[in-house]
Amino acid sequence: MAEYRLEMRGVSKSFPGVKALDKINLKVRPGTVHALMGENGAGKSTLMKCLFGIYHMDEGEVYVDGKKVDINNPDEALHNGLAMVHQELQPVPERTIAENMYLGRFPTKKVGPLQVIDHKTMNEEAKKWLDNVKMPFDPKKRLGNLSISQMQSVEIAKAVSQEAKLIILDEPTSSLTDNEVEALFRIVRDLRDRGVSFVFISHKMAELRKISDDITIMRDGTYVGTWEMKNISDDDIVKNMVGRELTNIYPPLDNTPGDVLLEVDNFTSIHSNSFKNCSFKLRRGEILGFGGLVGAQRTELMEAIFGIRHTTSGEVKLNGKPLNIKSPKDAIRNGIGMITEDRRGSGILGCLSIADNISIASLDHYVEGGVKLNNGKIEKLVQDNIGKLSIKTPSSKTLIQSLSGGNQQKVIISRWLANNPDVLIMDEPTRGIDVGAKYEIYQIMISLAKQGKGIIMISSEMPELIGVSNRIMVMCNGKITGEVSGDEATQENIMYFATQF
Amino acid sequence: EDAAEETTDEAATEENAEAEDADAEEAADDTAEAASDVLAKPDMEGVDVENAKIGISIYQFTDNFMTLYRTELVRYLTEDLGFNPDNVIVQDGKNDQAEQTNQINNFITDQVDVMILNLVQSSSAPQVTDMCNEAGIPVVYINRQPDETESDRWASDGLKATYIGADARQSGTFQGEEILETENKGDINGDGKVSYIMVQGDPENIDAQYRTEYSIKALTDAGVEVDELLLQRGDWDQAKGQQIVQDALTQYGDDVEVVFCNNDAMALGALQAIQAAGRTVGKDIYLVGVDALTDAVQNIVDGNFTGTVFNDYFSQAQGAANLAVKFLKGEEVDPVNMVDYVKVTADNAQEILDKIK
Amino acid sequence: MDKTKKFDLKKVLLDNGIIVLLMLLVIYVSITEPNFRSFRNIMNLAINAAPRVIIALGVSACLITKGTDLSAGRMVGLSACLSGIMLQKADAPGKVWPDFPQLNVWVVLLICMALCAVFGLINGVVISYLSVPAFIGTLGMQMIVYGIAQVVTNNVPIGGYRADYTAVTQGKIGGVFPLLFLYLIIAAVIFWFVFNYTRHGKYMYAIGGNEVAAEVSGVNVKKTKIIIYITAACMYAIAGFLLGGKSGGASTQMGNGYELEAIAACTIGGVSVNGGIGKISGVIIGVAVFELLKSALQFLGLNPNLQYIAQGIVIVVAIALDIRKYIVKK
Amino acid sequence: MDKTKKFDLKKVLLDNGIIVLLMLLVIYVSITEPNFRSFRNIMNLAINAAPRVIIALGVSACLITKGTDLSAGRMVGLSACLSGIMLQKADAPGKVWPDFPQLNVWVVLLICMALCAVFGLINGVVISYLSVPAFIGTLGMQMIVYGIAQVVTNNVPIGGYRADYTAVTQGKIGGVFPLLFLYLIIAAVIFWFVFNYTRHGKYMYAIGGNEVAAEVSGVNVKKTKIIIYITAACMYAIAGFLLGGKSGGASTQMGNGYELEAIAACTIGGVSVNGGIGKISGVIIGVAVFELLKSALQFLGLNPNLQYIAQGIVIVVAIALDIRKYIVKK
Ligand SMILES: Nc1ncnc2c1ncn2[C@@H]1O[C@H](COP(=O)(O)OP(=O)(O)OP(=O)(O)O)[C@@H](O)[C@H]1O
Ligand SMILES: Nc1ncnc2c1ncn2[C@@H]1O[C@H](COP(=O)(O)OP(=O)(O)OP(=O)(O)O)[C@@H](O)[C@H]1O
Ligand SMILES: [Mg+2]
Ligand SMILES: [Mg+2]
Repeated sequence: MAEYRLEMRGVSKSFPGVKALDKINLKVRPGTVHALMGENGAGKSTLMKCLFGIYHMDEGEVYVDGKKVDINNPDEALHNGLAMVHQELQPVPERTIAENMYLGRFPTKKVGPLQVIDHKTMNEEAKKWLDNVKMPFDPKKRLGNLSISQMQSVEIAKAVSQEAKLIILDEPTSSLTDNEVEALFRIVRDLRDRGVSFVFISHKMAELRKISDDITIMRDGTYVGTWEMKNISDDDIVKNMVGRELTNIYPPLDNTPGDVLLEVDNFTSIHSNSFKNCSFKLRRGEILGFGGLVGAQRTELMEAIFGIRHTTSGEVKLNGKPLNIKSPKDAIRNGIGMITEDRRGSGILGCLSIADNISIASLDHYVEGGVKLNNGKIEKLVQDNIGKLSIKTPSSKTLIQSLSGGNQQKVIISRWLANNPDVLIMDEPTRGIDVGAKYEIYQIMISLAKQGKGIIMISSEMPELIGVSNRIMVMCNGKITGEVSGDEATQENIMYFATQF
Repeated sequence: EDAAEETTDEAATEENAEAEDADAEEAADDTAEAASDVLAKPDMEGVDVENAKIGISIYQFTDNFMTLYRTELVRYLTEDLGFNPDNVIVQDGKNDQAEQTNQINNFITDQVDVMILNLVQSSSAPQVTDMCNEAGIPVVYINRQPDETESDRWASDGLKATYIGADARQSGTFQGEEILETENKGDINGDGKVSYIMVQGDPENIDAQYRTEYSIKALTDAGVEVDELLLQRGDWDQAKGQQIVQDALTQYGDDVEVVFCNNDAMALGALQAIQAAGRTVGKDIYLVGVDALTDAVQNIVDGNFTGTVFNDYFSQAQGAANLAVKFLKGEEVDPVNMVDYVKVTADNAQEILDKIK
Repeated sequence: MDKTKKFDLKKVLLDNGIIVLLMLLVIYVSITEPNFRSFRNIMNLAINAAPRVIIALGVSACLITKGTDLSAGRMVGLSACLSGIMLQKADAPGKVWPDFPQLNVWVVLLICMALCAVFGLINGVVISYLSVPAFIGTLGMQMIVYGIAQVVTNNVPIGGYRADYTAVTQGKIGGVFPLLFLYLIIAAVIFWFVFNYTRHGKYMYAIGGNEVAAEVSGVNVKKTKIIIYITAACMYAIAGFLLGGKSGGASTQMGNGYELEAIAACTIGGVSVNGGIGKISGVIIGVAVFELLKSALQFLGLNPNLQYIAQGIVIVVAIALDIRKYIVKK
Repeated sequence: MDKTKKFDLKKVLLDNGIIVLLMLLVIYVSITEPNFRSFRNIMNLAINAAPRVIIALGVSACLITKGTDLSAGRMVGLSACLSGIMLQKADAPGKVWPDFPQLNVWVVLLICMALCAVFGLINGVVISYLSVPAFIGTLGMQMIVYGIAQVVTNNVPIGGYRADYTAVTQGKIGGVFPLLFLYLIIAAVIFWFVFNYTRHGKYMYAIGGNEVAAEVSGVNVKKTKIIIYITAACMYAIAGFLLGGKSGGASTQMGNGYELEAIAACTIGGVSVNGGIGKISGVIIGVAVFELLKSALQFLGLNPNLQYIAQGIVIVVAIALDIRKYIVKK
């Protein structure tokens, strides 16, 4: 048995204008979970995509169980015993859950001379693995009906069901809630004990502590080093990642909520299984957290307020005057902005430049003489934001789709900073964002609050919820079940309300 | 009124491309005796004009010549012969034989008493003839001619089918003769040969091929030396005609002595290009088309056009209707009936113009 | 897609709007024009639909993978001309290839299929390896194939077919059941099987649904696409062969524009031009809608100019109604 | 796209493959056929390109929003026929509307634009509000418009135009600079401004990039699309008006199939049929490629049948080369 399950030596990869990877090494021992950490844009996903044959590395060698392998496409990767959960979800919404799980390896049976798809086996197998990740869904169900987090879990089930020697998990937990994460960890441990190795990419220190044996840290596409988890402290990890000391994770929450800014009254969805009779108030200069389990319909509620979803009843008042919001345009005109949950689906304008992505929501401010846009001013705005959020990109003309996941998120945030609304709804704003950048985002939220804006933050990360909210509303299965003030908020009392079915 | 105006496009007589010239002459002979009885208005004794159903299918409605043809045909059937307009059904073959065959099937289902068919592909005639005769429905083919073996078969097997139309080769020949009739026989620059541009229609239509071939043949047969500078397909389209000739005049300049166009629409387009290039028809260039569009004939009167060829749709349409009546009356008919084209030059332009107006 | 359990007439009517609309038309015509519902006419419809369905089946696979195939019509034409040329009577007047051997009719079909398959292969390679948008790649192929058809036939219309060719294309089993309809059924069944019970079929849907997902799941996207375009081309070849025989003649213009009708028919039948969605039953319904409409309009004796307008309106209305089903109100 | 800093001849050649290819052809023809590079021929090209560019500009906007417009060609035809009918000489033999008043030529243009705008509006509404795929919606409109053109003209070709119509369409400034070319420039400049310096332009690109995201960012997607299809229709009207005058006559067949050429030209010019990408310069280059090719092939006196094949090949090759730029190297 070779010393390493996976060994990558001196891997380099550059994209037009970016050297994404520069002589990276990675050594994964058999039967271990190997954490891979680094800031947004450090090159983690790229490294894994090179390994998986999605990108071709410019230089470098890969050994699996000591044997040199040359992987040119995902198919070959799978045949070499590798499996991967991708950072960007890859669902086929129109097909069933089972078909998504067994895509590329459908079980077949012989009927006479013909190879026929064996639907029965496929569905049974799928069911088994879904139960395993605590996703008791009917595998014959259309995948598109699931929430992002549920799709995420399906992807995980798919990866582990491939009976691979090495499983790559690229930010698998980014949209999972705690109990789903627990389910995931149980499987990981269990497989690890059976000798399967994992590469685990995440920005959540606590998780990595719980699950991983070794850790490799990257910075700006370079290799920093590899440690045994038990031999390195959180501070050292962060220091090695960002290259500087980072004293604490949350900035001081020194904003002071004022009088009522936004009033949401008795919102009820047109769908019976969604949000009902939701009412709450948001104050000037307040950061209002929204907690709950996945499926709590927080997203739906907020999207309804923002004019994306339809309601049977409900009224919004801004500064006491009722608003009539039929579309996001109305909401924005009235000074409400929203960072949506699904970055790729409803966030980025893929084939457009970073500049266009940042300015799209605020072009009205840059019109001269009724028609002409002042592109100069717009470019300045863009540069400001790239600086302020330290977005890692060669230029403002770069296409957003070529940015790292985290940096894309930063661009979307810039879009709304540029639009400068009175109320900003942020649905999982720090999803897939590294510790350093998170800190910056929290700072932005707080400074916005200090300017007297109201901020609503949906988050499935308890600590974050507690760390940066002045007040927390908790939802469960469509209803607002409780309210906790920031200073007395604890995991326990939030959980209590989150489970009031 | 207006429908009776202009005509573009090919009057189509299809015969296979390797046809002998012999056919041409013989076809020309037919016309003589054809004209006599078929073109005379028959007496309608014993024809149930109230209830007789006539199924007509035109190969393509957008074909301007066939538009004039069918307008006259329907007018003559209903006004002059007194058939009930509700029983004269006209269909558009959409230039798709499969489509047209469906329509013919529907006619049979609909139990019409006689059909007047302008086939998309005359090569489908044998099948159509048999289909109709099985159903006991006689057929008058118009405009696109089934080949001899087929028409001979009608005579020999006593099938109730006939054809009336003009001979596309004649239209080509007349174009050539019109050039020969110019004082310098088309050789403007006196270099002993006629240098020309040929703007062809969609060659999928046999007329395009015949007009292209026989217009030149007329010259060579008369011992005139020719030089083809360029042959391009303008697909009967005026815009293409303009563009092709415009570019050709740029390329060959004064070398161009004659512009042959397979139809008037393209010739009218060519005229724009010729004038834009500062050339003068009749003086330093000749231009001929086919169809006798009023616009074209008007230009002949005004001296901007050397000539065109009139495809006499009046005679053809009336002849077709008369043949249909003969069938209804159970009379004998010749398998092939030919109608002559008419040359249109400065001499007779005005009189033709008055006729088609 | 979330259907309410309790029976809801209005919804049912709307969800099947096209069918309902059409049935009303059919009933109306059947009453005013008795011959319309005659057995003979129904058989006519089946015969007309056959080649259309075969073409649409080929196109549908392309649509499901977010592709399209604009070369369909011209390939039909080429195949019709070629099979015509090869199956002219020995004594056919103006035989295009006078001394071409009298091959078995099925051999001729295979030759046409093989030839078209080559063009299909080129389509597939251009689209998958050179990643040229299907729309443009196949548009180019459309021109190329048309050019070739003209060169081959020299623009002479082809006729005078051998009896065996006519027999296999116009024949009726027991004098009533058209062979063409039989071919339609066979083709449909095979496609239905491939779409639903083979890996190729599943891959096809996956590629349409999310190409990257298919790729990273180890599906050989390029290969799958190439197979799809080759199969499609073979279907066009068959359709052309049948169409030519059915019409008793062929010319380069045959099949011109059929690709658009096929795509429209597929879409009417619920095949999404955005890929990933589509059923064989839908394709057949789509074509049926078209053919019924055409024939009904003719029986009504509607002015052909107006027939274009009517058809256009029906297409739009039909799809507008159909789309409603797939839009989930948030 | 993102070019590497250091100059790399091979890359530059490949990235501009189409242009390079074409230049070679042009140079070759210019040598063998001196008149090809004559000032007059260049002006001819400009004249031929003008209506094509105007159509392509309209279509490009649709393409950029992931849409398309198959009704373009037929609208060109309708507009050509209508303006022709309204601008026939009072004494034109066989005037279609004998007692129609002699309107000012620009008024006639406006009438045609207004009419086409209505069809454009319908396209837009069908596509955005009924969410019918653009391909099908406009295909239906194609049939409808064609039918209308036939009803209006009764399939009679129109000719005998007034001098002022001929003047504004065939006239040359100072006897050398064609008015058509001037119109081309004006149209291109306006579109360039709209695409790059207006909200409408930015929104258009955003919709192409990600419709949902655009909606969520406050873009009025429906309105933007409708405006795009109306503008496009107006461009077709203008093109038809010019084309008819240029050719000195019109028939219902005029403009048939232009939409496909326009889409191909746009794609050659780098407008992505997947939306979000496209420049005015590209559109113009695309059309230029087409027109140059056609004219070059004619000058070479290539057999017309082969010209189709040649054009088809060029389209595919051109785009295959161009696409390379936009594929992110893996
Ligand atoms: N397809 C691409 N084209 C161009 N540049 C790319 C592409 N993919 C990644 N990059 C660049 O490579 C660098 C590394 O990106 P990568 O996605 O690997 O970062 P990451 O470590 O996964 O960050 P995150 O934690 O946000 O996912 C980034 O600067 C990114 O802009
Ligand atoms: N009980 C359920 N069964 C299946 N799907 C569900 C269920 N509840 C919700 N969903 C799906 O999950 C989504 C609702 O989850 P939603 O995103 O609102 O939860 P959330 O609390 O907002 O989670 P997040 O924090 O990720 O936004 C909906 O899209 C719905 O399709
Ligand atoms: Mg990543
Ligand atoms: Mg014609």
